[in-house]
Amino acid sequence: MEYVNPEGLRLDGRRPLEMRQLRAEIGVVSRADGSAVFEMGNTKVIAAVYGPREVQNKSQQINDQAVVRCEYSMANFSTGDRMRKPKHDRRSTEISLVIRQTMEACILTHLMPRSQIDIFVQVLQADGGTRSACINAATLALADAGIPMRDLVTSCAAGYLNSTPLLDLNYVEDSAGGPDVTVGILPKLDKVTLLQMDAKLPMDTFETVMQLAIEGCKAVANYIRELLLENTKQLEFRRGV
Amino acid sequence: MEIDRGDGRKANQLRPVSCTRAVLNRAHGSASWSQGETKVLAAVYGPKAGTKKNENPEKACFEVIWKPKTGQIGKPEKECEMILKRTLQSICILNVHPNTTTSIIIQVVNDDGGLLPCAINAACAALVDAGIPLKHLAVAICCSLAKNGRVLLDPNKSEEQNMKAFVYLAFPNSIQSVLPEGSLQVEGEPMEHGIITSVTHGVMSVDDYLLCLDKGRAASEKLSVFLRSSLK
Amino acid sequence: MAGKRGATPATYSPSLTTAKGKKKPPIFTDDANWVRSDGRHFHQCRPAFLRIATVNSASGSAYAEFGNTKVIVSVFGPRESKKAMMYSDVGRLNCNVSYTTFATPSRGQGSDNKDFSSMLHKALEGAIILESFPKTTVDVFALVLESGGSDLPVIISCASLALADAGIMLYDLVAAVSVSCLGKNLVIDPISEEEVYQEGSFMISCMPSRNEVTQLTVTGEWSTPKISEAMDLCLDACSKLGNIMRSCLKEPLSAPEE
Amino acid sequence: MEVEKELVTPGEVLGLGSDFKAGKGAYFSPDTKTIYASLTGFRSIIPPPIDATDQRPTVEVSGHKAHGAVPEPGSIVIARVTKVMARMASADIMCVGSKSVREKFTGIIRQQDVRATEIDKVEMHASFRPGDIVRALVLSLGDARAYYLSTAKNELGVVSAESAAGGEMVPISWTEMQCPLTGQVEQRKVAKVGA
Amino acid sequence: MVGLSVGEKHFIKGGIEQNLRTDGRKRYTYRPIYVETAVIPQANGSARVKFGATEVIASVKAELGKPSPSYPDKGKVLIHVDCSPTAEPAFEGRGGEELSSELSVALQRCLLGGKSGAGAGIDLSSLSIVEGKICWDLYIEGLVVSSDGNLLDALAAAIKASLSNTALPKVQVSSAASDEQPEVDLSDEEFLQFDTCGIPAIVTLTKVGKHYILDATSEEESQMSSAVSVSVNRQGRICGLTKRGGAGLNPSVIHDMISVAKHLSEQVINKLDSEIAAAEAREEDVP
Amino acid sequence: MAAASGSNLSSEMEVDAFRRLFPLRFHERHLLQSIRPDGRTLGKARDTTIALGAVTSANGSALTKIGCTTMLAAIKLEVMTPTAESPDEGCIAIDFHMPPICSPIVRPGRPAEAAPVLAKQLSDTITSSGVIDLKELSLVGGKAAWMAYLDIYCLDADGSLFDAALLSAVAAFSHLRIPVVSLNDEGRIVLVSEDNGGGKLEKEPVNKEKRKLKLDSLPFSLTCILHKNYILADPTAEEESIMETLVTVVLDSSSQLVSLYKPGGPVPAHTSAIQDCVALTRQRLKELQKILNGAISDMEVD
Repeated sequence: MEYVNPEGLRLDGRRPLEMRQLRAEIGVVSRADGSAVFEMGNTKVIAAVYGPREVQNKSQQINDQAVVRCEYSMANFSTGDRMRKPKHDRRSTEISLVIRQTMEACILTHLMPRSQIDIFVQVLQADGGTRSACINAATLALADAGIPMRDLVTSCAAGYLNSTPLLDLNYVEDSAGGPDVTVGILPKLDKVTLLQMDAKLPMDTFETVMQLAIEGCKAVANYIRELLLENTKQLEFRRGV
Repeated sequence: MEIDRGDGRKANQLRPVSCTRAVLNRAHGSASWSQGETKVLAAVYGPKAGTKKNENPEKACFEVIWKPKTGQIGKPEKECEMILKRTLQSICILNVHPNTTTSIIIQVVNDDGGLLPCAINAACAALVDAGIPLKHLAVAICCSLAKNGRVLLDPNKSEEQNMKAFVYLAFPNSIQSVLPEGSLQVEGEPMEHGIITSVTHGVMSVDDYLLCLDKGRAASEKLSVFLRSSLK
Repeated sequence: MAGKRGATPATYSPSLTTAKGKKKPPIFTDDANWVRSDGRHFHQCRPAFLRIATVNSASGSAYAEFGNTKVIVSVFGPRESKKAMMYSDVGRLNCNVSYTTFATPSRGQGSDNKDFSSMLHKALEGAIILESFPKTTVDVFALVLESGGSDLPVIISCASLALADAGIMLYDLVAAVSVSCLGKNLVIDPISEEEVYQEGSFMISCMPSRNEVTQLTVTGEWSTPKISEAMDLCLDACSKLGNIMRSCLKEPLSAPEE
Repeated sequence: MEVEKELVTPGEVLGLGSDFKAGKGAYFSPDTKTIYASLTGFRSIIPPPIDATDQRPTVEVSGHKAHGAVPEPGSIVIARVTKVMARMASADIMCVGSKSVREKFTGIIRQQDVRATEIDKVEMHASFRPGDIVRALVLSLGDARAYYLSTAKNELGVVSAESAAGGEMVPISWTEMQCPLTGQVEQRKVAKVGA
Repeated sequence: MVGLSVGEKHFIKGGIEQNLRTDGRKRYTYRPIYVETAVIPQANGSARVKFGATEVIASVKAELGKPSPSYPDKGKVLIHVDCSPTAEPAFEGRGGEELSSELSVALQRCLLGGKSGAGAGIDLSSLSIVEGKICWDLYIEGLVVSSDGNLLDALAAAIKASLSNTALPKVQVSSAASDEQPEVDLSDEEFLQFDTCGIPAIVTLTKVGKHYILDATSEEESQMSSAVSVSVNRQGRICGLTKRGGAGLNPSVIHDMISVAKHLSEQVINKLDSEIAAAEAREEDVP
Repeated sequence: MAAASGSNLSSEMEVDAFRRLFPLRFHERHLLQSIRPDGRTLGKARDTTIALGAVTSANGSALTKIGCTTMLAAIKLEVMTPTAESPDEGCIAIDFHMPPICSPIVRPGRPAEAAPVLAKQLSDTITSSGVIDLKELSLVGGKAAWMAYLDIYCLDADGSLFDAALLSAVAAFSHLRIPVVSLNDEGRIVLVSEDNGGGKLEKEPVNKEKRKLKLDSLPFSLTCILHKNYILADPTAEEESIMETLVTVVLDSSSQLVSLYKPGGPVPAHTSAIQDCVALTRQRLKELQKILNGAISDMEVD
């Protein structure tokens, strides 16, 4: 299977270092405190944030900071095959945990003690890189909900096929069995908060692939920052200030 | 009339018994008990605070979890859990730690016949190791009935399967009582002749069952001597 | 010789020798004088056998037998709500319907009417004076012993009898009847064969003496006049069923206390 | 004066709202202005008390076993204490009035409801022990999990208790009970046994 | 659920009495309806419908399957609804299961007609390819993204829109004679479009106090005494009816509600068809 | 006796409240005069009735009531391909269900934990008692045999569930009728409907007429409670919950001991107690056989 043809184009016509088209929308779920849709190419994810609100079961309550809870679920029509997605299979529990830990690191939880923040992420269309799209959507939703954060968290994935590093893999490239490096960074503080890789990679190629993924995250960060500025301008305009 | 058993044992000769205590460091009490090839590991956690849903808060309550060697927990495991729980409840002093739960985990290491008696012995040893107050110890034995009416003690798996019937019995262990006139008399029968638990498999006549009872009692003397020496 | 412990082998039930590819059994022709397979004419319900206080360990219970449809309902409570429940100063109703494995001809079919529990809940909710037992819950559990057709209406009527037997305060009893539409004619209280070939179904549960409808479900294509015809047919069947239920409730009381 | 006994079932009309008042086992439906029965039993009419302003007789349904007893505010209950904590004791309500309940209800006695005098110096462990039988008054429906009980009257409190030695203790004062076997005195909030 | 103070409850009820609801609508006016088709590229047909703040997505997937023995000449249609926790925190984990199964059953009752499939909005026999051997199985999946009341009507509209957007590949049956599985090849150029004029629209009338309202928000739904959902098709025939809510209803009230629903359904069906046509048009110029 | 000194308290409390608060004392006062709260003597079992053929859609069914404890057993026959190592033997799958209607303790979500234990006990007892000869369930050696699904439902749980369940299973087996079947061309077993029994038959039916199962040693059981030196036969649920030592003796019609089941319990069972229990069971065996034969005879009549 030839993922990069001789002219250097990938299956879906992108350059190896080119990201899929980003599209995002804020405030799609009116009843949620904060919500956002994030699209990376065909992968489409919707995230909603409820909170900070009263803790449901007192046993989980922490009295000096907020409890962050997350649930990741996939729509039945999100992937090609139509198999019914049970809510709590191992994969979705693992991804919920990853998203929760990543977001918990960047939310200033000590400002909202004894409260609870719920992040719900629903995958509408899965075409590879769902984990990164979920984190970007969650960041946007948290920003829309006005929850204090150290910095935005943006995430992107990169791979290595036919001995060329590829940025932002789609489903076909993702399931090609090659290595898949998912990176999540705090762009302003320039810190890596999430790094996941499966399969084997020599150290130096890993360096380049990770660097490529970090570039991807920075590009996503710029897009998100512009979007938030645009959104705030509109809010200001609507308030007629 | 000598019956040659597969492994050359006599009719009422038990398989080699070994008991090691405190095998797990995280458990409050633990013991591994093996009779011949059948080996069971028992661990005791507790007494922990709080009682389960519809348990009586005035008495200590026991929870038994039976882990089979392979496969998930099915109906046979649930039955063994219930029998073990009732047996252990009858030998422990319940009103010392009210409103607490003690959980006993039984892990079957290998099953070569007489699994339930081996588990009961292992659980008793683990309870002693955990320092749970007990009225007396329980000693369990399996007696099987051959086609010709002879009683064979402590059969292994193959013997158990092609015997006419077999019965698992649990007795209180015999006590060297301080009182002069021998062990406690309860309406004319020595105390340790009362059966705590009896589960039979296969059809037998009533007199065969009584015969098994006497043979089992005799064997339980030997076992309780072994138990007392191993616990010192 | 112990019973099979592993997965029981795949089995199938030897069904009657039905000729292959028969379209629809001819008995459902559209002419008027056609008689149903069990001899009833269109607007005649099956004989109803009702008895209360059948389960001793329940606060209230009832047994209903409409032809081959046999149902037992027991009511527990009002008792403490589950811990997870929030405080509510109005009583709570909790319903559950389950089938026995031998209720339906083929073994597994019992599980495909999961929504009966929520339908039963909606049918009974309007008839119970919930304010009379604040903060507590009344549990209504139904077990279908044999499924002979129009199971849900029988469950609803039997459940309202069990509630009355348990001494729960009710606005009124609840009687339920269903009608199937086969070709042009409306067939009341259908048996399972008729239900399989119905073009539409109309199930209503109502409070007979207060003349109020608590639950109504219609499937298939109906014109408005046909709906009102079916509605009147069902309402008067419900009032007849209501009287049978009332006599069943009064019978143990009027007889000298045994 | 009892009208001849007539059996009614829930939903049957008992009378018009204008000439009857709805008693126990009956309810008044505002939109149809009639009184319906809500229980199965015998219809009985109670003449109005002479001095009452509203001269309408009350109609009620009686004779049929009402649903199992449910604790309501103001009813006297008998409960068994299960757990005693620093600020409250939890108990399982066994009987409401004289009728036993089919399944237990949970009640709690808060520190401030144990006795009427100097309520903040109440020592819970000196008032109740797990296993005691207590007669108490239902203060309110309480919260989602338990009813709020009170033993703040003389005839409320521990009615029967078992001593450490297992004997049935005898009350000797309103704060002490003595074990007949060992003579040991234990502290309890004792209920004054009625004359 | 929605925590409403007593004052708010009176405000809502009073508003409905005077035919002026909290958001300014009359009793029988809909919230702004927005339809977008082909939102899920991988599905055969999909649509996203917004009724004011309520937003649902429906997708249709067609697969080849074997018809059921009792109805050899008909295809199969399965409807399943899922409530995403994004709509409400209570739908987290297993919370949303009860509501989604209730919605699935109500939709099946209103769109698929009786067990024999007669009078169904979707003509099942048009799904059959080789009688008794192969037919189309339509898997219709609904997802509630944001819930602000009136979910059933929104889902029905979304299903109607997604079916009109569905494209079933043309089917040639190559070896027709042989008895077992005949091979079938799907051409991926020309598609046969689905005729959706027969599909009914669901109109839910929510009774609050004495009056009924249309397209109720979740606050208004929390005040409802009962609600009747009537599914009416273009010819004005009733294809399904479900009464929800606890309180009893007088039969005459039900007849009145059915006639009102019938009268309103024409207005709704036309509005929906125009929205779907607009969405299809929008879809053409932005591929 | 401790109860006497507490009399000032219990005298003014109603019997019903006293029974709920001090159940053990309440029962022991009755045992002093060797009667039980429901008026029975210690060794007497509750009145038992058996109704055969309660479920029309099953091949064999029975409804049994011992006092208030009610059990409904139904057997459905399905065709299976027998296993390689026992080609000419059918098979029995026994399952015991406690639906939420039978007792307040069972909730729809959480099944009672006694149900799997009883199911295992029942299948052990029925298979080891040899009441059914599996060879009778064979149809076509190696190719087809009967699989008997025996499902027992507890409709009302008021003590000694095992006795009522075993009695209903035995009654269901004695009511079982194996239908007339034949092998059709595709190798599937299909029912031959009675009316066209004589009509054209592609295959001659495998077994001629609707035959009964040959049942030899029928097992019957009695559960007793050991409390101090009393033996209470056929306990109710309340007695079982207070005095926890249960002994279940199962004898078959040729009075062989099928099973003696004593799962622990505070009171140890001495040999004399065991013999008394076996004697009570023998006497109970005769009663149950009479009731079962009565039920079978009046079923043959109608």
